[in-house]
Amino acid sequence: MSIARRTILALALAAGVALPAMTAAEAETLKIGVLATFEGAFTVLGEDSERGALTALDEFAHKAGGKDIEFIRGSSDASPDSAVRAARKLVEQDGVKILIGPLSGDEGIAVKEYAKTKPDVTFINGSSAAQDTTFRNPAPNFFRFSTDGAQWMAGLGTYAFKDKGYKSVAVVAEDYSFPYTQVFGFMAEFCKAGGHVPSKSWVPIGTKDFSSVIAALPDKVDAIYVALGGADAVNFLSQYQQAGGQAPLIGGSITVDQTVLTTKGKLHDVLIGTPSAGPTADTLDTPEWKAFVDEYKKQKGAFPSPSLFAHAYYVNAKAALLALNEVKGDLSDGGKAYRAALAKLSFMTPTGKVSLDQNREAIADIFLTEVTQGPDGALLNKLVKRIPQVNQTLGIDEAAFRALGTVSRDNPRCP
Amino acid sequence: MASSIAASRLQGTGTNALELDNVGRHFGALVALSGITMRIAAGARRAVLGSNGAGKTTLFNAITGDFLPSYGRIRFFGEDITGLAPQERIRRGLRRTYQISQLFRNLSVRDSVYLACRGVSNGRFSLVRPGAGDGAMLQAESILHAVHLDAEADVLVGTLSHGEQRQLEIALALAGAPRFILFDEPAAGLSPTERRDLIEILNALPRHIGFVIIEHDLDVALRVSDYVSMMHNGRLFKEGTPEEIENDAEVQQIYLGGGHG
Amino acid sequence: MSDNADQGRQALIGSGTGGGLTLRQVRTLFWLIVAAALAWLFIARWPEWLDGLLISKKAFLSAILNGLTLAGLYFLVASGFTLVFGLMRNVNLAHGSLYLLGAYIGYEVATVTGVWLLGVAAGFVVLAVVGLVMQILIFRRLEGDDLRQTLVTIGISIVAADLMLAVWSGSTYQISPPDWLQGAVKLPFATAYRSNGSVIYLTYPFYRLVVFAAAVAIGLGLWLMLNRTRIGMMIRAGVDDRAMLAASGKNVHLIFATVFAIGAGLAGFAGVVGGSALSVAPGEDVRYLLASLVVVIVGGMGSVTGAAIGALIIGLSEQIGLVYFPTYGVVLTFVIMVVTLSIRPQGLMGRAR
Amino acid sequence: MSLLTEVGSPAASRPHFPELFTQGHALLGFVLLVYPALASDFFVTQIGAYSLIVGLIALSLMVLAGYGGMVSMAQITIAGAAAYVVAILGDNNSGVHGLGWSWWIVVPVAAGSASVLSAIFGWIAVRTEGIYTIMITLAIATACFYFTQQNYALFNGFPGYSGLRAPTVLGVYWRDPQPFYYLCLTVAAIGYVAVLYAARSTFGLTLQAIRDNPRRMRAIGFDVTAHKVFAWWLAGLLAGVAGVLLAWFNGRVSPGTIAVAPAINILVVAVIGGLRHPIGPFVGALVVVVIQTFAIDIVGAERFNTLIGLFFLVIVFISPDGILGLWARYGPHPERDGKTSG
Repeated sequence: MSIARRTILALALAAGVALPAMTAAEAETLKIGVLATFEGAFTVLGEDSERGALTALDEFAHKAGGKDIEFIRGSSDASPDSAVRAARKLVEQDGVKILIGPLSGDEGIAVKEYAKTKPDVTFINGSSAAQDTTFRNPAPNFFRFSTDGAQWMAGLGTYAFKDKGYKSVAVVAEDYSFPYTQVFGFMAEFCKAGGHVPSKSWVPIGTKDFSSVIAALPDKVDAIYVALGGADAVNFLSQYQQAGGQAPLIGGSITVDQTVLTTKGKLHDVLIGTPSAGPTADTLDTPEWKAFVDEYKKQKGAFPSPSLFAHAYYVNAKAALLALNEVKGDLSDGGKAYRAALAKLSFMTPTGKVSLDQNREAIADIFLTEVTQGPDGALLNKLVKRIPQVNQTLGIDEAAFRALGTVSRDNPRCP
Repeated sequence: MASSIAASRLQGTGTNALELDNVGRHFGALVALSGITMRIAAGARRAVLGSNGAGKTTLFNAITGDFLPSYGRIRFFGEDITGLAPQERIRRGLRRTYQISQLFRNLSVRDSVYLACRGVSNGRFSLVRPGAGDGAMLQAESILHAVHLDAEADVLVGTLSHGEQRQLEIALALAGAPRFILFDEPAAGLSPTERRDLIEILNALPRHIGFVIIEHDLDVALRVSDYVSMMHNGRLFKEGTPEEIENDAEVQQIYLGGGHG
Repeated sequence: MSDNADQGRQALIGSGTGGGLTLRQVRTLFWLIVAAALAWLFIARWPEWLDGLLISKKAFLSAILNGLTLAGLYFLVASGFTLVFGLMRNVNLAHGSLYLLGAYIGYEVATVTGVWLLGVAAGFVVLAVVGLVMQILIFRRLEGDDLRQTLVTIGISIVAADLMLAVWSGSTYQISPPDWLQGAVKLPFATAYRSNGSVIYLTYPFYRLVVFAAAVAIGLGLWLMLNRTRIGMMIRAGVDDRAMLAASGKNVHLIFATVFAIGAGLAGFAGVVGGSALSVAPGEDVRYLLASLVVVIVGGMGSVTGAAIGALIIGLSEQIGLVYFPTYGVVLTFVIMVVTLSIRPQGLMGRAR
Repeated sequence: MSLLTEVGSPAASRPHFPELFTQGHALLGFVLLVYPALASDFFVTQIGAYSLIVGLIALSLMVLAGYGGMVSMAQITIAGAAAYVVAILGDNNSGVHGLGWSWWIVVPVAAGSASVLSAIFGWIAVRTEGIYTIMITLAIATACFYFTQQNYALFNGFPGYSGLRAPTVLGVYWRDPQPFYYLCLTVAAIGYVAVLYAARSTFGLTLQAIRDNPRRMRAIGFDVTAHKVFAWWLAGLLAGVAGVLLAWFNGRVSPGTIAVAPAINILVVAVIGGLRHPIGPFVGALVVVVIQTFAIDIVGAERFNTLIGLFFLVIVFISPDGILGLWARYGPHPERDGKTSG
């Protein structure tokens, strides 16, 4: 039958492609996989991530441990399934021994699970920031030199309660794990300080019309904590403004990042003065940060200021290269020595010192910021306070922190 | 279920095959059928004549249950079938053909007739392939022979000529054990030769099978029937033997004169 | 038994004449209840216990008003969809892409010229032309092959989404309506009383009221066009019986092209209007396609009145769901759809075939 | 609706099952059997096994669309349902459910639930006809996607379940590349042969006749609705079994598995391959999986969707019968048979 013959041809072709690709791995060039989101709505973020990783590579002049380093891209569409498929391709087809990525939280958990099945490959996080990637059931070969979503909130709850004097805050957040984590990080401090969160509105991702949600917010709160990203954040903020919302806002890390601040339209009034916290601050004026921004800007299509995705990929890529130098590019023992070097690694990033805890999770500085208008009229995050060396348990004793349980819609509570 | 059908068949012998009592149907304000009363004996062959829009096909649809009459009663071999579902009527031995062929374009002729035979028997549902010795398959072969389609058995229905499709229409109605068939313009679009063939097929049907035939071609209608009903504007207005109708002055004036187009 | 079933069917269609309430009476009763409820909302005090149930009068009224505006937007998108389907039996699964493209074009034109109304006009005109081109280049070639037409629209929507992502990236755009359309208006609904007894009235964004008014106006316009103009009559005849339209020797191609242009143009128009009320971002195409699907399935294929009713039901339930049971609010609209289907497969205003 | 037409092959009366025993099938079988010996692990699982799984899901669509004239967008949803059952009743490491039942209970329950769900979808969808079915099933698929995303009690919401593992039976871990490939191959072959056989069974003929003319089928005594719903049930069984394999393949299941894009993807696969013959979905799956995997090396991933969309458009435009149709038209074809070109 004709159809059968066609199939055979295709299969033979596929198998034929396989053979040369397998022998292509050479001794002199070391390939590192970079997995980010190059398809779908988050493509912009994926591209900025890649710029971050390339900035690190340029800094090392494309060499580490005496070998030429080459990045191979893997693409997901931000869904965990596609992230695992891309990771598999990089590891099993392209034969990378080191993989940097992925971009978003649930992808991170999925790739961590995959990492457990490939003990000889070293996985270094991209920008994904889910707590459980390293906190519960960690993979021994998964490293994260960037901080998680709860860490990013360090200091914000205390700041809102003590400095801003907010006693009662309502929460509006997207209904999935990353915002759960951010709300957790905020509330862990805020509730402990004595604050109350009488209402939490979990809205589905992709909600466009928030006005009903806004109208249903309780009148008697001092502020509203908003953990929304991208278009959802823009919609909420502009509709909050339209509805004449009076209560001040507190922002999640991606609610007031450059993707939202650079939106065309008038969000200035409602955003200025909004406190937030995260792993970077636009007005950080240390020489390390400035040097990093300059280097970053040399990349094709760079934003005026690196996004936190670019920052996270940069930090993780730099860690990967530093550890390679450490082991002189030798991965012949299945990467054992390399992973030992990574675990011990402690280095200066544009945002301060970073080192790992026993779960291979970063301990790094977090920046408390407030939205202001820059001299050119553009909105940016002004540094308010630097919270030094935040660990994954936010300074709480680990057993006590673990007792708080996994993040969810209802955890934590302090009505 | 099977036994009740058999019982109704037994009980039906000797009564009329089809009885219509004051059957009417209207669509909104449009009266399509009005007060039709009709008795057709088992094995009788009736032609229904009338111009387009006289309500002939509507009458068929009411009898087969394609839609329900607005009022009136229909009995089939003594059993009231007014509210029965179409397939229930089929199982009681009622069949019909369609004015515009309703066939399965992408099936072979044999498979089409096989399915029709299967549809009126028990075990309509089977995940097994029919073998050559299958009862329904054997019946299909003999029906194909009866409608002169043996040579075409393995051809796709969609590639049949118009005349062959009309023959297949009849074949589908012969499946199972038909007791009464409604033929809706079986000769439409046929060539003179094909018409002769059709008359032959219809006259060769077993005598216990009665039928009603709607036909514009008087030649066909009068040569296959033994009684004729005339319809006009949804009503019956004249009945008689073929000779009577052929010679009736009023009929000739209203209908044969210039009514049909 | 059969008679009962038949009568039941007739009552549903609306021509039942038997005892009990006639449809007209039911309708009058319905509007009386609505009017009474509205009057009560205008003047009455909101009893305390309702707060527990409905959060607050302000929240409840906002949900209703937002539901209406959203319904207006859905109607604009879905009316074109339903007309195209009714006439051509062609499910245009690229309809959402037309909405999104209209929004982007509206944004560009409004930004470059600085005139919002020009953006709106461009959204309509450009998309009407796009629709025309699609009809002539694609659908006319696949005439009579409904399924292939539908599959082609899937292909178009995939390519269009990707190309729009390439051009406009994943960023969020907001189209600013002109100042005279912005700001809030005070509506005569009392939401609270100050301690001195003075009344606090509900304020509502003026622009959203305009969106709703525009939807109503366009709905009326469509209705008039379909019922009072020659081409409208031909379209309706075509929706009812396509074969008859073809047989009557009318210029079927002209009618198809007109309907497609109007449908696509309305989607583009809705894109600009909606992009001004909310925002423009990738993914909106699928969202509005799904909304149109559900609206049209609930309302009935090919019926503009049905699209209006469907849009009202879906818009209101979406907003009420968002406020009162956010967790499963998104599922609510689909549940409504499935329930409608199981009771009336052809939709509320659709014709049984 | 030429896209949905099935070539009615002659001789239903032949007693055996002749179309299976052809040179082509023998050759295809041989190549598929020795393929793992020639290819790397990656090609064995990520291309080979994955294509077979996607092909199986698309096959369930082909049964509904090609034979039944019902184009469903909900097949990935049905497969996803089976995957969720595997996650809930079997083991997972998401800390929710994971009842840890043995595979020999989990697998039949998963496939069974999927087929029942499919029959329910079918029961809703068959109330409408033709082109409506696409819309209704798309809407149902979306509703299920949202529901799983929002529901934590049963579906663990947005993250879904991870850590699903294939069982170890007879000392073999069935997710290892070679065993998993042969497992998928066996299941796909059974599905393929079953569909090939059933197409010419009484039920298969009935389904095709209903596709061609439901009114006449009613008139010759068939219960059209029941047959259509049964077709949905059968297709659901195929998709359900594929869903179990998909769960083991990915090791996880989440709302993203059953989102709108994957739903459309299955339709794209089936149409690109061709809906006329049960081999079509597998051909389509292989082509799409290969393109999907290697697009990033060739054109860069950014415009991957444009590539696949254009490919789809071209296929729909020039060959309504997909790649199979192209082959029938342009491939070497000595035994070409005039009758089948209708």
